[in-house]
Amino acid sequence: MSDTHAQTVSFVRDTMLPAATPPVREAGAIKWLRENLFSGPVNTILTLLGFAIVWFLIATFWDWFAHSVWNAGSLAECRQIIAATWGESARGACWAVIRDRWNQYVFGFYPMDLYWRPTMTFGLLMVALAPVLFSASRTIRRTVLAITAVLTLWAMVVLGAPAGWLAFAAAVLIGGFLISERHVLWLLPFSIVYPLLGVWFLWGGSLWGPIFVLVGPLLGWIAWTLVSRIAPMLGVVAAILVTVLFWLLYAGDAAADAERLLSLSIQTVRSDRFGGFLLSVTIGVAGIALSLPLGIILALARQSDMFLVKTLSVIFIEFIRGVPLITLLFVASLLLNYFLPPGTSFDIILRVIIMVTIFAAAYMAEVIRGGLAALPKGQYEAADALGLDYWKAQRLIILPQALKISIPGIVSTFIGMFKDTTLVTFVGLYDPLKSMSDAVRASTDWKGIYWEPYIFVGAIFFLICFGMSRYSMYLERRLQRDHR
Amino acid sequence: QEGSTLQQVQQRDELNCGVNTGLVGFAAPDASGNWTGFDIALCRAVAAAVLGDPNKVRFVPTTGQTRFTALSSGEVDVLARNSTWTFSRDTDLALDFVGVNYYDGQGFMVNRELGVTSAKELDGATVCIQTGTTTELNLADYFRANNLSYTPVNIDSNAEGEQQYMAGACDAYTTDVSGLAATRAAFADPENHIILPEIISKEPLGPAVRHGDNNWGDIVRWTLNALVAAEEYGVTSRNLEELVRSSTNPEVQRLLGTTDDLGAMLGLDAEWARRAILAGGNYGEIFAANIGEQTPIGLARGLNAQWTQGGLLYAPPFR
Amino acid sequence: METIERKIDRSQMKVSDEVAIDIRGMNKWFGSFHVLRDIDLTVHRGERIVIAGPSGSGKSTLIRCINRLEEHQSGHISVDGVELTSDIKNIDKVRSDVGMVFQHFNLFPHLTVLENCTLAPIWVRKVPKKQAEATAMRFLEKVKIPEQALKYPGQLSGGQQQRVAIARSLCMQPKIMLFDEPTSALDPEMIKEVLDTMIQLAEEGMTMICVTHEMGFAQAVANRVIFMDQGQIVEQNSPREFFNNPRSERTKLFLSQILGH
Amino acid sequence: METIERKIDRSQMKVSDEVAIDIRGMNKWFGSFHVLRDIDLTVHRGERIVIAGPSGSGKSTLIRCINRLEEHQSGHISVDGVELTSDIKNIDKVRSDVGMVFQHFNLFPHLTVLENCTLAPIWVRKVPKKQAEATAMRFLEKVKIPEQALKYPGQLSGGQQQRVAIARSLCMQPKIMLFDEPTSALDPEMIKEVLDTMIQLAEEGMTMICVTHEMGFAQAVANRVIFMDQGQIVEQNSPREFFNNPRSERTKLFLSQILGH
Amino acid sequence: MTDVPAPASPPFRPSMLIYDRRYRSLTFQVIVFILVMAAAWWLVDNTIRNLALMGKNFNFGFLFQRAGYDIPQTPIPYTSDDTHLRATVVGLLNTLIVSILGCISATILGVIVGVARLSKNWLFARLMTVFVEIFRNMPLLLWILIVYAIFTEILPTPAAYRGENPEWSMIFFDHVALTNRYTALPTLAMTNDPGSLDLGARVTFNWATIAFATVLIGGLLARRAIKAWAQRVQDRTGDRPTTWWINLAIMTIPSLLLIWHFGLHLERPALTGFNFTGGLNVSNALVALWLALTLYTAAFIAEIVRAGILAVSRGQTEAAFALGLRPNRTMNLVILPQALRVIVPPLISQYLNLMKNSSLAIAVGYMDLRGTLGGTTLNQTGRELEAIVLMMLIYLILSLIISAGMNVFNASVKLKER
Ligand SMILES: Nc1ncnc2c1ncn2[C@@H]1O[C@H](COP(=O)(O)OP(=O)(O)OP(=O)(O)O)[C@@H](O)[C@H]1O
Ligand SMILES: Nc1ncnc2c1ncn2[C@@H]1O[C@H](COP(=O)(O)OP(=O)(O)OP(=O)(O)O)[C@@H](O)[C@H]1O
Ligand SMILES: [Mg+2]
Ligand SMILES: [Mg+2]
Repeated sequence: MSDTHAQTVSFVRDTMLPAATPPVREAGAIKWLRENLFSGPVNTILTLLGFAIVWFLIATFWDWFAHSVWNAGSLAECRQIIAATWGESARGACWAVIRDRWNQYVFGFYPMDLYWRPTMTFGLLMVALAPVLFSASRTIRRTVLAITAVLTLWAMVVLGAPAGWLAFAAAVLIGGFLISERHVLWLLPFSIVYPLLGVWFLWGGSLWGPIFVLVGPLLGWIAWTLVSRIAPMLGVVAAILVTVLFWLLYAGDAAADAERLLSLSIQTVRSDRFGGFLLSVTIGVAGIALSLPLGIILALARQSDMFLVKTLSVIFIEFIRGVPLITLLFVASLLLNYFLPPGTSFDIILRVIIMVTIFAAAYMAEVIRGGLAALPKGQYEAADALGLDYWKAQRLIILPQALKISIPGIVSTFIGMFKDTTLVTFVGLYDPLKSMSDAVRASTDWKGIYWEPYIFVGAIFFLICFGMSRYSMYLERRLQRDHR
Repeated sequence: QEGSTLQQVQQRDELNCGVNTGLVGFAAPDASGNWTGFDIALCRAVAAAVLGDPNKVRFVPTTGQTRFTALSSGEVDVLARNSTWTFSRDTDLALDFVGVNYYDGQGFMVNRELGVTSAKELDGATVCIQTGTTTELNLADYFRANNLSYTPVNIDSNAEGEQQYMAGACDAYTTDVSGLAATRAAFADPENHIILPEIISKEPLGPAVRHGDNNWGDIVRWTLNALVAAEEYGVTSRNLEELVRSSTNPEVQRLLGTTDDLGAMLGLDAEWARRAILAGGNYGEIFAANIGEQTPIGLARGLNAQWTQGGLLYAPPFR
Repeated sequence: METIERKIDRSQMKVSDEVAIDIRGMNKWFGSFHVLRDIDLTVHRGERIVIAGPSGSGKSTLIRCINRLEEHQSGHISVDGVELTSDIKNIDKVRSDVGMVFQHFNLFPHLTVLENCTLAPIWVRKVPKKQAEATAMRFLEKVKIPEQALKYPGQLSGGQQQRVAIARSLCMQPKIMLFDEPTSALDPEMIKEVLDTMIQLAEEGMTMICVTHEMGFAQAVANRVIFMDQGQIVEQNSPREFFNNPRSERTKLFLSQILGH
Repeated sequence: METIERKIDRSQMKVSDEVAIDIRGMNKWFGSFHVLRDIDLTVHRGERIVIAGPSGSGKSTLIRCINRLEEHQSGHISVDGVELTSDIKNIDKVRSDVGMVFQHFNLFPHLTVLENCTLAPIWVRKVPKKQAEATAMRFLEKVKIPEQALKYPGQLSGGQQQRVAIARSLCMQPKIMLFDEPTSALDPEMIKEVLDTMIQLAEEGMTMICVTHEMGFAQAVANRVIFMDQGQIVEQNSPREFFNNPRSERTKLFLSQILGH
Repeated sequence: MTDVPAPASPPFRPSMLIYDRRYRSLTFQVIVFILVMAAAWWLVDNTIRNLALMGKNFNFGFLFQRAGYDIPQTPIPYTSDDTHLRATVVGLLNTLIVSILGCISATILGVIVGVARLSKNWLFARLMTVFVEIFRNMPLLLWILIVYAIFTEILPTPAAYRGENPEWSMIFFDHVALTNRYTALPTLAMTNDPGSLDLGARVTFNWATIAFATVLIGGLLARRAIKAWAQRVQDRTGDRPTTWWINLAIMTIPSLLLIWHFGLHLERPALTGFNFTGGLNVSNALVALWLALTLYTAAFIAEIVRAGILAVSRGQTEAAFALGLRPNRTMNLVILPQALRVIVPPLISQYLNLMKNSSLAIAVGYMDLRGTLGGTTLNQTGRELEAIVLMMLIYLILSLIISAGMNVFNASVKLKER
């Protein structure tokens, strides 16, 4: 027994060993298979089960898919073709219905000669989104904008857009592309006016309406700058008040007067012409755009230390989250008219958008609240110590960070909301999933067609929702990396 | 509330008409969104009478749930959505049914293979039924009264009902006979389905307006009556111009506004009925064009023939 | 310690007679817990005060009261002649005169170093952006990290971050600087660079109140050391007296613990 | 450093000739990355070995191989005469003989301190609960926190948590203890209390392998210091020799960095 | 050193309403309050005026009128002669039935899928990922419609079971028939019927049911006692006695005795006339809705479970392994208790979603609360204001109950921290 054992093992390495390659017991593929599929009895069973499932799915659906018919005028014709080509008892998919009713699925009952308008609106949406969504990566932005520009212009030409509008769209798309190459944030003003432009393009009518809607917040901003010298919080109240009052009392008449002076109108398309994916996307995009700011306000209110404000927002949020969306849609279609002054009745799509917005905003508020709560208290204190007031601190310090943290939650709320736009079928709107498919099936040609419309609509929803969720994951990773 | 419904409609220069979301023959949009059908024609006639243009109509698709609210809240000016005129709807729901444009009754459709020839043989059957309609109540009453049992399969739209029925998920499909006929007409094998002889209810379908604005009610009522009377007097959209010039029948003259300005009593001009008839023809023409025997729907006039032909259509005198 | 002592040019560090901060009979409660008891403290312009004391003794709370991150419930605090009440104008005035550096830096992670420094001048003082950036660069140079201006805080080491935090405060051109244990979240290698920056500030005559356990810094720079315990000022003295000749028992105990290992 | 040196009673710390751990020609890869290269190491009962080396040199991986938290791909490891293969019985045997303390404590947050300590004895050694609790209390007393027994880990300071982690390992009555940077996640004030506990263990003759950067501890307690770099043992020696007379260039470089400031 | 809190406030000046932090927040709240009150008053006033204009009133009397319609699935006795109130209760019970069934099955499926996604088996993990992504990214309504369509289109009509050589035959030893209308299940029948307990309002419970429930609960209590006993033995000796066979006996033997006593046997459904009778016909509307809700919600739950397990840091497993705990014990003693804390709150909000989503029952004609009160009743009586308000209230109360449950759970498992 000794304490000097160490001396006996004293050791110095003179030459460093080089790295060696790991021992290869089996060939690469077999090793992979063994490790990932057959690493034990349970795993082997699972693998076999998995193969069985895959095989079952393929066996069941393969010939149905393989025997697809793309070109036919009716279901009967489809069946004839299938019987003629693959034999009497063959089953096959009749995608011809999508081809035949493509326009209806995409544009609903929108006037055919104006199809270019929604197309253009959607194309410009990408430009408006560029500074908000694609600001993270130049490559992505470049790809998205370039593809959008080409596709939109091509589609507009095909759909017979007038030359003037074609030039306009080309100018915006190409201009947007060039500007975004230089400084993407310069597109922000376009993003801000886009909602109103979009409304005008889709519904048509006089441009003065949107212009005067825009004047409201402008006046509100003036009121805010004036009043917030006294107290910022009152400034906000004043701004909202001025804006709302202007909208309620003056905007309509002013727009009508202006229209009389100088007509800036394009053909009006009424809400009942909206349907299919145009309807879903319109409700979805509007709901998304409106629910985010509302959600932020609700979240801030819920975080506020003012008891009344907090209580009100808690009640509101919990109430909305406690009832199914479908009941809110019922409120929109059945009850809203009770709550408004007698004789007012406004567009059902608008009512639905309001309800969907409120619904999404309540969820959004909770998501953002999570983001706010995740911020260390030090951020608030540092902002305070630098002399920033509440609103500036929120705007410059807190919200940018909280929103970034909340991106996954926000996007999944969006996805949920977009999926929920299919529920408008229950208030008589022509959503692509049920109402539109029912309408297609009601015609003699396509009576009895069942799976194809569902699969088609489902696939489109999947593409959009899956794309959104993947993009948000990408964005999240990117933002995490960015500031490290 | 500013002004009467008539004023509002004229100011808007458009008639809001509540219709079915899709029932071929009565009201359905085609692939490009143009509405056609028996109920649609009535809306167009009213629009023509009031606004001078049968195309100044906005069709508001309403579901079974939303139809009456849409009317009472003012979202639509007139509801022409094959709705049954019942006591409680007329009174409790504060609606005014201004007439009947189609006398219907509830019936059953079954597959010929079942070998059923009478509704009395349906004991224990599964019956498909659209939720939220009077048919639901009639069905319950009928089976109770006859001491039969049944299982309802509630469905949400006509298209869904057809699907269920065709797949055999229900033995019988019940709705108004007109609807059954329309549905059957669209089948690939109509001959394999029979509509049972029992008509278990009276279903007078007609346009409704809000309680309280009697003048507007009159306009819709008399537009409908004008269409019916026009058929009775042989006024069609084709011979109308000629009759205006040449007709000596005082009733026709009053109807067409060549004598006695009846239109003024409604707050309209003298030619209102002419325009209404020109919009889609008289009642008979509308019937024939949308649901008559020449159409895929293939309904016989039956109860909906003129009283002179043994039917129930009977327009009060224009005087 | 020697190194610090040597470098400092005490001649520059004049204390004027003007009162910068005046605290009188100030009390503060958290709920029913009495954190600060009857605090009386006068700080003159140019003074460098170090506050020490065991954990939980109320040091942080005291300096956070000075720029109203915490509200006191009785007594008076006036900063540069402005009395701190709940009047927003006064609070704003005081806050733009008083800079604060936190233990955990509290930089804004979503802004670059430069943006961190220019944010408050631009939005609070309404300085034009160009000018704010020029000032910020000047102070970043002073804290010796101008080359990091375009990086994000997350990309810097702790010491660099704390120096940015100091620069950020300085950009508001404060008359008084508060430090709340600015070095205690730092790895040992980085403490020195931050202390150096603070010493430089002291040399330029900035009025400073600093909560710290860096006794070397206190000995070298402070012209007064305040010892707090249980919410009260137990002892205050010149650093030399304080360290060599502590009078209260509690101070002695504290010093033995701090300097013990 | 002096304090530590003084306290230790080296006479107690005997090294026997029995071999506790024997590692021969051991290699390990992560995918195609060669982390451990040809490791040969024999540890005798009662030895206290400190492993040092730059980050990423494979220190953690090495000691994790010893209780099979990582699998080695070639060579042999035997612990207390039991060869580590993928045989579960052997692994169980080794794991219940070898205690391990992690950098981040890895206490079970949903169990009280006492439950943390009794969990493994009850479920692995099948010790009656009473007895397990008695043992646990003995070890908690040894690490000087018997009064915290009923608290949850989240309620303790880092140093206390690490001492609980040590007690938890000891409750399994291990013959060998592995430590993976037990103090590097701790605040400076708490390092000492954990080191004290470890010294106490060493004095009682526990066989220990400890990855640490606390060179004071190494000098005071270890009877062998092993320096690793790039997955290899570069130098091993008695602490005195190692610190005063490092022979390899890499060791010198490393020591100069570590002791530099 | 006094401890007297005596904060005196400075004298009040009107300008403080805006400049003073304390009063300013008061001012703001008063403004908000006035605005909210004004808005509320505006809404109520509009409603009153609208009601007057339409000649309606706000009155729940309609609930006590005759409903007049039939409901396919009635958990409590109901005929078309009953009141709308009873129809509402039937609807509510139907909502609860599909919600509870859905929650149970979605949890089971979700846990399996979530764990399988973490499996080392490449193929299986990928399959589960595909499942999750497909179901999460398409509207629930689509799934309801598709599942329902599969039932109606693929399963046979009851007629297919008719005749000497039927096209389809019943499964489970001729006890269960799958049709495109319903699944015909056998019912339990008794030779010694002990009669029923009448709870009033025509709600009855068979004594046999009560007996079985008692035995079941007793069995569960006994199991707990045995578990506690096993724990005590383990505490004392260190060895845990094997208890599964005692448990098995306790859970089965009393039930078997009861079955024997009541002469309980299965009564097979038989095809008479148009349909199967004599059994329990579970309508496809329920099954399809339940299945769609299950699949859709399971996809979300799987993600929650996966995240919950991943949230328990790898260090926990390692520490347990280092202590010599075997993997299954590690799972039970270390991973699961921690993962549950992470999993349960979002899990419960999924339950909430499922309950709310069950209102899509309308798409398949399942008569839930939405279908009765918010559907036919609303439609027949024209009381949309009352019906919708009542319906929302009921949903809200259900939600609040579920979230209250969640809060209780959260409070009970909250990790103690400093
Ligand atoms: N917001 C708060 N609410 C309630 N008690 C608080 C709050 N902030 C601090 N305290 C308590 O007030 C006492 C003084 O806290 P303070 O942070 O001022 O101590 P300190 O001297 O700075 O200690 P340290 O050296 O640990 O930073 C402590 O007991 C603390 O627990
Ligand atoms: N599970 C793993 N998979 C792949 N590489 C790993 C894994 N664990 C560790 N490594 C890599 O193996 C190398 C050695 O890691 P190890 O943790 O043993 O280093 P270390 O000497 O303990 O370093 P430190 O002082 O930072 O703890 C590192 O390069 C590390 O990135
Ligand atoms: Mg402090
Ligand atoms: Mg390590």
